[in-house]
Amino acid sequence: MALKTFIEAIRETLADEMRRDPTVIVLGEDVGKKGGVFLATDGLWAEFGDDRVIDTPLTESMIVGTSIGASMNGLRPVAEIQFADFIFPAFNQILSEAARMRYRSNNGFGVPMTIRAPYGGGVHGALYHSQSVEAFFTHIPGLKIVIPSTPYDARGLLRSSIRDDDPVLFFEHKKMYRSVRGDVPDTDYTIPLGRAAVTRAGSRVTVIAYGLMAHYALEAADVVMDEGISVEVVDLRTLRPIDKETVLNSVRKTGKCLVVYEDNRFGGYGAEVAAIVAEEAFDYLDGPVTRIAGPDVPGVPYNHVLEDWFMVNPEKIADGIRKLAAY
Amino acid sequence: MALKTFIEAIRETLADEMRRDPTVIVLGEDVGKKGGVFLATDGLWAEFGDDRVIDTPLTESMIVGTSIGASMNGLRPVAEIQFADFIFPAFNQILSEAARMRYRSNNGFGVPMTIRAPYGGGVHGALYHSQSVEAFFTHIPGLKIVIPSTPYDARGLLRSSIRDDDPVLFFEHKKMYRSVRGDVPDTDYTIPLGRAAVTRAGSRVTVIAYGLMAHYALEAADVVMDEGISVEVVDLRTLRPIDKETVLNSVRKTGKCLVVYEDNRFGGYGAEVAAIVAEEAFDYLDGPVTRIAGPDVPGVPYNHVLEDWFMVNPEKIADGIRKLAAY
Amino acid sequence: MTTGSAQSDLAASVGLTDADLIAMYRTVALARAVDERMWILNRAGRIPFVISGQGHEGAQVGLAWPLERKKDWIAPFYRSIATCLAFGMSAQDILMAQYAKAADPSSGGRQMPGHYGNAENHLVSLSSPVATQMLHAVGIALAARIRKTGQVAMTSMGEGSSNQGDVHEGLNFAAIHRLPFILVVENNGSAISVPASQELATEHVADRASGYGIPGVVVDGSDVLACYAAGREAVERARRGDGPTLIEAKVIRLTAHSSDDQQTKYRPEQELAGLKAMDALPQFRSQLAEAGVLTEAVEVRLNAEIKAEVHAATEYAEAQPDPEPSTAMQWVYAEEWPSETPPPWGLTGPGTSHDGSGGGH
Amino acid sequence: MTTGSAQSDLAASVGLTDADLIAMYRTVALARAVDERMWILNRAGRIPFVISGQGHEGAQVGLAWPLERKKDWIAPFYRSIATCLAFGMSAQDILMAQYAKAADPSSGGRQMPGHYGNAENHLVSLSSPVATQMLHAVGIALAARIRKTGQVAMTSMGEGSSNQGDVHEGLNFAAIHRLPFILVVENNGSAISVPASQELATEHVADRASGYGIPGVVVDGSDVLACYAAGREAVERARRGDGPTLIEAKVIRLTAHSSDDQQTKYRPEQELAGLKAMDALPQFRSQLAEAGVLTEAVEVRLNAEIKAEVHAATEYAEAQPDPEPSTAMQWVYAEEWPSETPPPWGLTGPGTSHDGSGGGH
Ligand SMILES: Cc1ncc(C[n+]2csc(CCOP(=O)(O)OP(=O)(O)O)c2C)c(N)n1
Ligand SMILES: Cc1ncc(C[n+]2csc(CCOP(=O)(O)OP(=O)(O)O)c2C)c(N)n1
Ligand SMILES: [Mg+2]
Ligand SMILES: [Mg+2]
Repeated sequence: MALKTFIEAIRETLADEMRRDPTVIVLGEDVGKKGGVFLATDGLWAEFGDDRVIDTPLTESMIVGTSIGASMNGLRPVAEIQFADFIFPAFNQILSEAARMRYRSNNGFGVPMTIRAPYGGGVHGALYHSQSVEAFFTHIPGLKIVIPSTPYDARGLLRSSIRDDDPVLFFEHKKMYRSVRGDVPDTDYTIPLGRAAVTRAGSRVTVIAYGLMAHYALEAADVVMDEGISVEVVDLRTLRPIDKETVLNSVRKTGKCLVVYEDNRFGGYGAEVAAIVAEEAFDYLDGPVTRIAGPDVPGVPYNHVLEDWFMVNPEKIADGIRKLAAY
Repeated sequence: MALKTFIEAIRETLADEMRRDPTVIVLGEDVGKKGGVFLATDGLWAEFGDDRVIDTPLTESMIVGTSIGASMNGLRPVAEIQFADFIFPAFNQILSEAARMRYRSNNGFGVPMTIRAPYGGGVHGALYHSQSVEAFFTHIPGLKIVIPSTPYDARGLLRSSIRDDDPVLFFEHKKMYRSVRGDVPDTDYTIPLGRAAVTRAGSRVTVIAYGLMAHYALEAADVVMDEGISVEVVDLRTLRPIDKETVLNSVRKTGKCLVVYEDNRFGGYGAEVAAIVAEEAFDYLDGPVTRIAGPDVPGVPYNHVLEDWFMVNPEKIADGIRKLAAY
Repeated sequence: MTTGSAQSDLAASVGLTDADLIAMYRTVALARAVDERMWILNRAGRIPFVISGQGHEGAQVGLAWPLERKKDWIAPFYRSIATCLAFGMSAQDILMAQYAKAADPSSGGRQMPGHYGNAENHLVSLSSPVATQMLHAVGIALAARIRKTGQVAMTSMGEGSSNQGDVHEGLNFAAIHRLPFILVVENNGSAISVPASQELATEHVADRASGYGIPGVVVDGSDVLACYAAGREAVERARRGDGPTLIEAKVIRLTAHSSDDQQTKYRPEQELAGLKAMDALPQFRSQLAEAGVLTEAVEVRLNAEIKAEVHAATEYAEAQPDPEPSTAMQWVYAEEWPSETPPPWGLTGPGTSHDGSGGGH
Repeated sequence: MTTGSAQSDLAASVGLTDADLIAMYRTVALARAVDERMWILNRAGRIPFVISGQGHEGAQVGLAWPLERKKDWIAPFYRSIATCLAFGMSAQDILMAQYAKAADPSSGGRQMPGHYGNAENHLVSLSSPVATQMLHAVGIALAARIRKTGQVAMTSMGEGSSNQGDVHEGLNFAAIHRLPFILVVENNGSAISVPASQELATEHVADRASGYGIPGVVVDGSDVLACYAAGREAVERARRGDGPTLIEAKVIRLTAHSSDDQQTKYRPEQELAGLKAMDALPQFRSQLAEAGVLTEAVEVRLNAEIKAEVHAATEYAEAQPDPEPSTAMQWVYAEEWPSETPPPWGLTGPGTSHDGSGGGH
C-alpha cells in the first residue's frame, strides 16, 4: 500500500493497462513527449512509443471520432481531452456516434473507448478552464460517466472504464491532481461502475456529492458535527448509471437530502438526483430536497474575488446543511 | 383573427419581422428557393433576395458562428438548423461563444441572434430526426429557450425572440407544423419571454408541459376529467428563464405535480422543474413530484411499434395523472 | 476479387476478367432495381420513407470493387446501396432495412431506411448527421496501421457533406500519419436544393487534397471502369503505406433528394432531362455489350435473376415480423439486460394506433 | 493610416511615411515591453498566469496596420498583444487584463489574461477554445457585405488551431460569398509541445487556400514590412469585393507556451538558441536604423517613452480595485438586473482565503 496523489493513481493505471493489454492506446493533445499539460500521461510515450501514445493535432472532434473508429477495429483508445472545457467540438461525435453506435446497430458495433478530461474550478482557470461539464453527458443514454474523488477510486474506476465495452467519460477534478493523496494498493483491483460509496455514516442529513465536492462535503460534515448535526455523505463516483439504491437507502434513513455540485445549478446533474430523491423517497422526507451548486452565470469568473464567490466550498455546504437540519 | 397552422404562424412572423427590420436576415440549409424542408421560410427568398435569405453550405457550426459574428456587426440573424438533431456540430459555438459573449466581455458585446430548429418525435424520424434537445441548452446560462405550443404563442414568442438582444433558441415541434391550428391576430402583438400560461384551470393535479406535450397534457386532462380528476395544465412556453411563479402557484394550489416531457427522462429538462417544485413547494405537496418522460434509450427507434412504445402520449400521461391523484 | 478466366480486351485493359465485369454490372443493375422497388413500395404506402442512390451506383461499384471483402472496411452514407451490395450485403438486407423489420441486419428496425451498416461485412453503421463517418473510417485506418492488419478503410459522402469540419480534421490526421484511408466524395452537384456553386468555391472538391499533401483525383462517375481504376490505385497506395487519397466521383442525382422532397421546385426541368445521358447503368451496359462481354443471353439471364431476387427480397421482408417492444431497451450498453430503468408503461406495446404525419427529412 | 510626410526610400517603397514606420516600430517594441513586464509580474507572484506574444509581434503589427481602426474588425487570439496595441488598445488596457481588475476593458476581470477584446476598437472578445473566432470574423464580414459598410474583418490564430473544423467551414463560406475577410495564421512551428510536422501534413498552412479558390500567401513574420505589404494587398482585395485571403506568417515562439509550461522538456536547446536570429524586433530596428528612419535619438526617446508607459500602466492596474461580488451576476443577459436567481450565499464576498493551486493551461 503506497500513498499516492490523485494524478499518480491515474498515470500508473494508464501505464498498467497499457502493459496488460496491447490494444490500449492513448491519444490527445500533448500527451506524448510533454506527458500531458497536467502530466497525467508522463512517461507513457517513452515506454510505449509513437504508435500507442499519439500526440494529435488540436482537433477534438477528430480525437473522439477516430477513437470511435479505432475502437470498432480492435483497439481500446483512451483519449485525453486537454480540458473538459474543450470537449464541445467533439460533442456531436460523443452524443450522435459513440453513445448510439451499439443501440442503433442493434449490437452490431460497440465503442469500447474511454475519454479522460480534467474538469472543475477553483484553479484561476476562469470561464474556459474551470467548467464542470458532466450534465451535458449524464443526460445521454449509452454513455457511462465516472467522477472519482480519491486515488483509490480513481485507479479502480479507471481500470473498469478502460475494460468496459461501452464509451466511458472519466472526469478528473484538476484541483485534486496534486492536492489529494490516498492509499493505493498495488493489486489489480477494480471498482465496478455504477456503485456509490457512503464515505461517512450519519443520521440527520444525507449529503450527495462527487468529485471535489465529495471532499468538501466531508469537510462540511466535520464542521457541523461540532454543532451536533450528524451527516451521512454519499460519494456517487459513477454518475451514470446512478446507484439509486445507495442514495435512496441513505435518504430513507436520514429523511433529509442535500445535493451538492460545482456546476451551474439550473439543469445540472444534481437536478436529476434531487428529482429522483423527491419522487422515490417522498414518504421519508422530513424536509425539502435542497441543492448547493454553482451560481447561474456563464462561467467561473477569473478574478479571485469573483471566483471565490462562485465556487461552492465547505462553508457554503455547511450553511446548506444547517438550514436543512433546522427545517 | 385568422385560423393558421403552426408553420404558417412561423413563416408569416419571419416575413413580418424582415419587413419591419432590415437588419433581420435568415440563413440555413435549403431556406432559400426550396423554402426550408418544412417550408417554414417559403416565399422569403422571393421577397427578400439572396442577401437576406442565405442558403448556406451544410455546416452547422458555420451557420451559428457566422450568425454570432454578424450579430456583433449590426444584423439580427435568424438561423435555421434543419433538424434539432443536427445542432450538435454547432454546440461549441452556442455554448462557448453565443451564450458567454456578453458575460465574458462584461457587456462589451451581445449576440442578438435567434436559432430556430424543428424538434420532436412521433413522425417516423428515428434516432436522428426525432430528438428533443432542449435539456442540453436549458442548462446553459446566457441562453433563452423557447418552445411554443400554439400558433398564437409561436407568433408572439418568435417576435420577442428576434427582437431580444440575447441569443434565443426557438424549438418547434415538427409534428405540430401542420396538425396544430389556432387563431392568430394580424396585430403586432408580442408575448414576453419567460412567462408560462395556465392553459387549463384545475384543482387536484398540476401537469407541467411544453411543446407537443402541452397538447397531450390537455388531452389527458380531458380524459381524466370524466373520471372526476380535475387537472390544471401549465404550458411553460419559455423554458429559460423559467416562470417559477406560475409553476409554484399552481402546485401550491393543487398539491400535486406531474412533469411531462418527450425527451429521455434521466437528466432531462423536467428534472430541473421537478427539483424546483420539490424544493420550493415542499410544504404544499400531497404526493411526490412525478415525471412522465421518454424512456432512457439512445433515441426514438424507427419501426412504428418501437416508436409508439417510446413516445409519451395522452394515455401515458393520463395514467400518470391517475396514479398521482390516487396517491 | 478476380474470378473466372475469360478475358476480353476490355477486361484485360483494367486487369480484370470478364466474369468480374459481369459481376460488377450485375451489382450496378441490382442496386438500381432495388432502388426502383423502394420507390414503388413508397408510393404504394408500404414504406414511409425512401432515400435513393440512383445515379451514384456506377461510381459506388467501381470504387468499392478493389477493396477486399470482410478484410477492408467501408463507412458508407445514405446513398450507398450499391456500395453495400458490392461489399457483401444482399438485396434482402437492403429491403429489410426499408421495412425496418426485427431481423433487419443494419439496425433491427431501429434506424430510418438508408442507415445501412453490417459488422460482418465491415460496413460501419451509419447515422444521419452527415460526415461523422469520416472520422470513424480514419480511426479504423489508424487501428489497421497500429495493429498491422494490412486493412484499408474507405468512406463516402456527398460534396455538400464534405464541407463539414470533421472532413478537414480527418483528412489532416490521416495525411499526417499516412493512414490507409480513402475518402470518396460522390459529387452530384447539389445538397438537397443547394447547388454546388453555393456549397463550394471551387469546381472540384478534389482540389482540397493538395492542402493536405495527398493526391486528389477527379473521376467520371458514369464510367464504372475509370472509377475502378481510380479506386484500385488508391487502395494500392494505401496498402503500400503511402497514405490517403481523396477521390471525387462526378455523379448525378436521378431522383428527388428523398421521398419527402419535391425537386421540381428548385431544379430546372432541363437539368433533370439532361441527367439520363450521364447515367452509368446504360453506359456500362453498352460498353460491356460492345466489348462482347455482355451478350444478349447473359443480359436476359441477369435481368431475370435480378427481378427474381428483388421480388423474393421484397416478399421476404414484407412477411418478416416487426421488432417487439420487449426488445426496445436492449443494447443501450453491452450488458445483456437491463440497461436502464424502463418507463412506467413497461416494455409492452402501447396498443395505440399509428398515424401518418411526418415529412421533411 | 498614413500620417506625417517625411519619406525615406524605405518608407516610399512600401507606400508609407517615416512617421508610420516609427509608429509601427514603436508598437512592436511596446508589445515586447508589455510582454516582458507580464513575465516579471508573474515571477514576482503579482499575476498568476501569462500567455505571451513574444516572437509574433512583428507579423502582428505589419498585418494589422493596413486595417482602418474603429471601422474594420479584428478577432484576435491569445498571443495578439501587438495586434491589440496596433488596433487601438493601450498598454494600460493590456495590463488591466493581466491584473483582471474591475475596469479591465476586455472582460472586467472575468476572463483569464490573454483573452482580449474591446468593442470600441472593434476587437472581438476572445474565448479559450481555439479557432472559434474564425467564424465570428467571417460573420462580421458577411454583415459588412450585406450592410454595405465597406468594412474588412481579419482574424488570427496559430497553425495548430487552423486544423479545427471551424476554419474549414469558415474559409469555405467566406470564399463562396467572396467576403471581405482575411485569415492570418501565425505559424510558430508548434502547438504547445506538438511540432508542426505532427499537426500538418504540408509545410505551409497557406497551401490550403487553393482548395477554397482563394489566394494563400506565405510571409516571413520577422519582416514587418513584408507583412505589411501582404496585409495591405489582402485588405485591398477584400475591400474591392474580390474575397478572402489566407496569409500565413512564419513566426517564432520565444517563450514557453504559457507560464504553466516547461518547454525545455520537449524543445531541444539548439532550437531555442536559434530562435533569436528570427526575431522581428531587432531586425526591424536595424532595418529602420540603416534606412535612417530610426536615429539613435529617436530610439532613446522611444525607449524612455515605452518604459514610462509600461511602468505607468503597471502602477495604474496594480492600484485599481478588483471587481465586486455584487456585480458577479451582471450581464448574463442584456437586462440590467437581475438575470438569474442568486445563490443562497447571495452577492457578497465569501470571506474565505484564496489559495494558489492551479496550472496547466
Ligand atoms: C449535420 C447534418 N445537417 C443537415 C442534414 C440534413 N441533410 C441530409 S442530406 C443533406 C444534403 C447532403 O448533400 P450532399 O452531401 O451533397 O449529399 P447528396 O444528398 O447530394 O448525395 C442534408 C442537408 C444532415 N443529415 N446532417
Ligand atoms: C479547442 C481547444 N483545444 C485545446 C486547447 C488548449 N490549447 C491552448 S493553446 C494550444 C496550442 C495552440 O497552438 P497553435 O494554434 O499553434 O498556437 P500557438 O499557441 O502555437 O501560438 C492548445 C492545445 C484550447 N485552448 N482549445
Ligand atoms: Mg450532393
Ligand atoms: Mg503554433
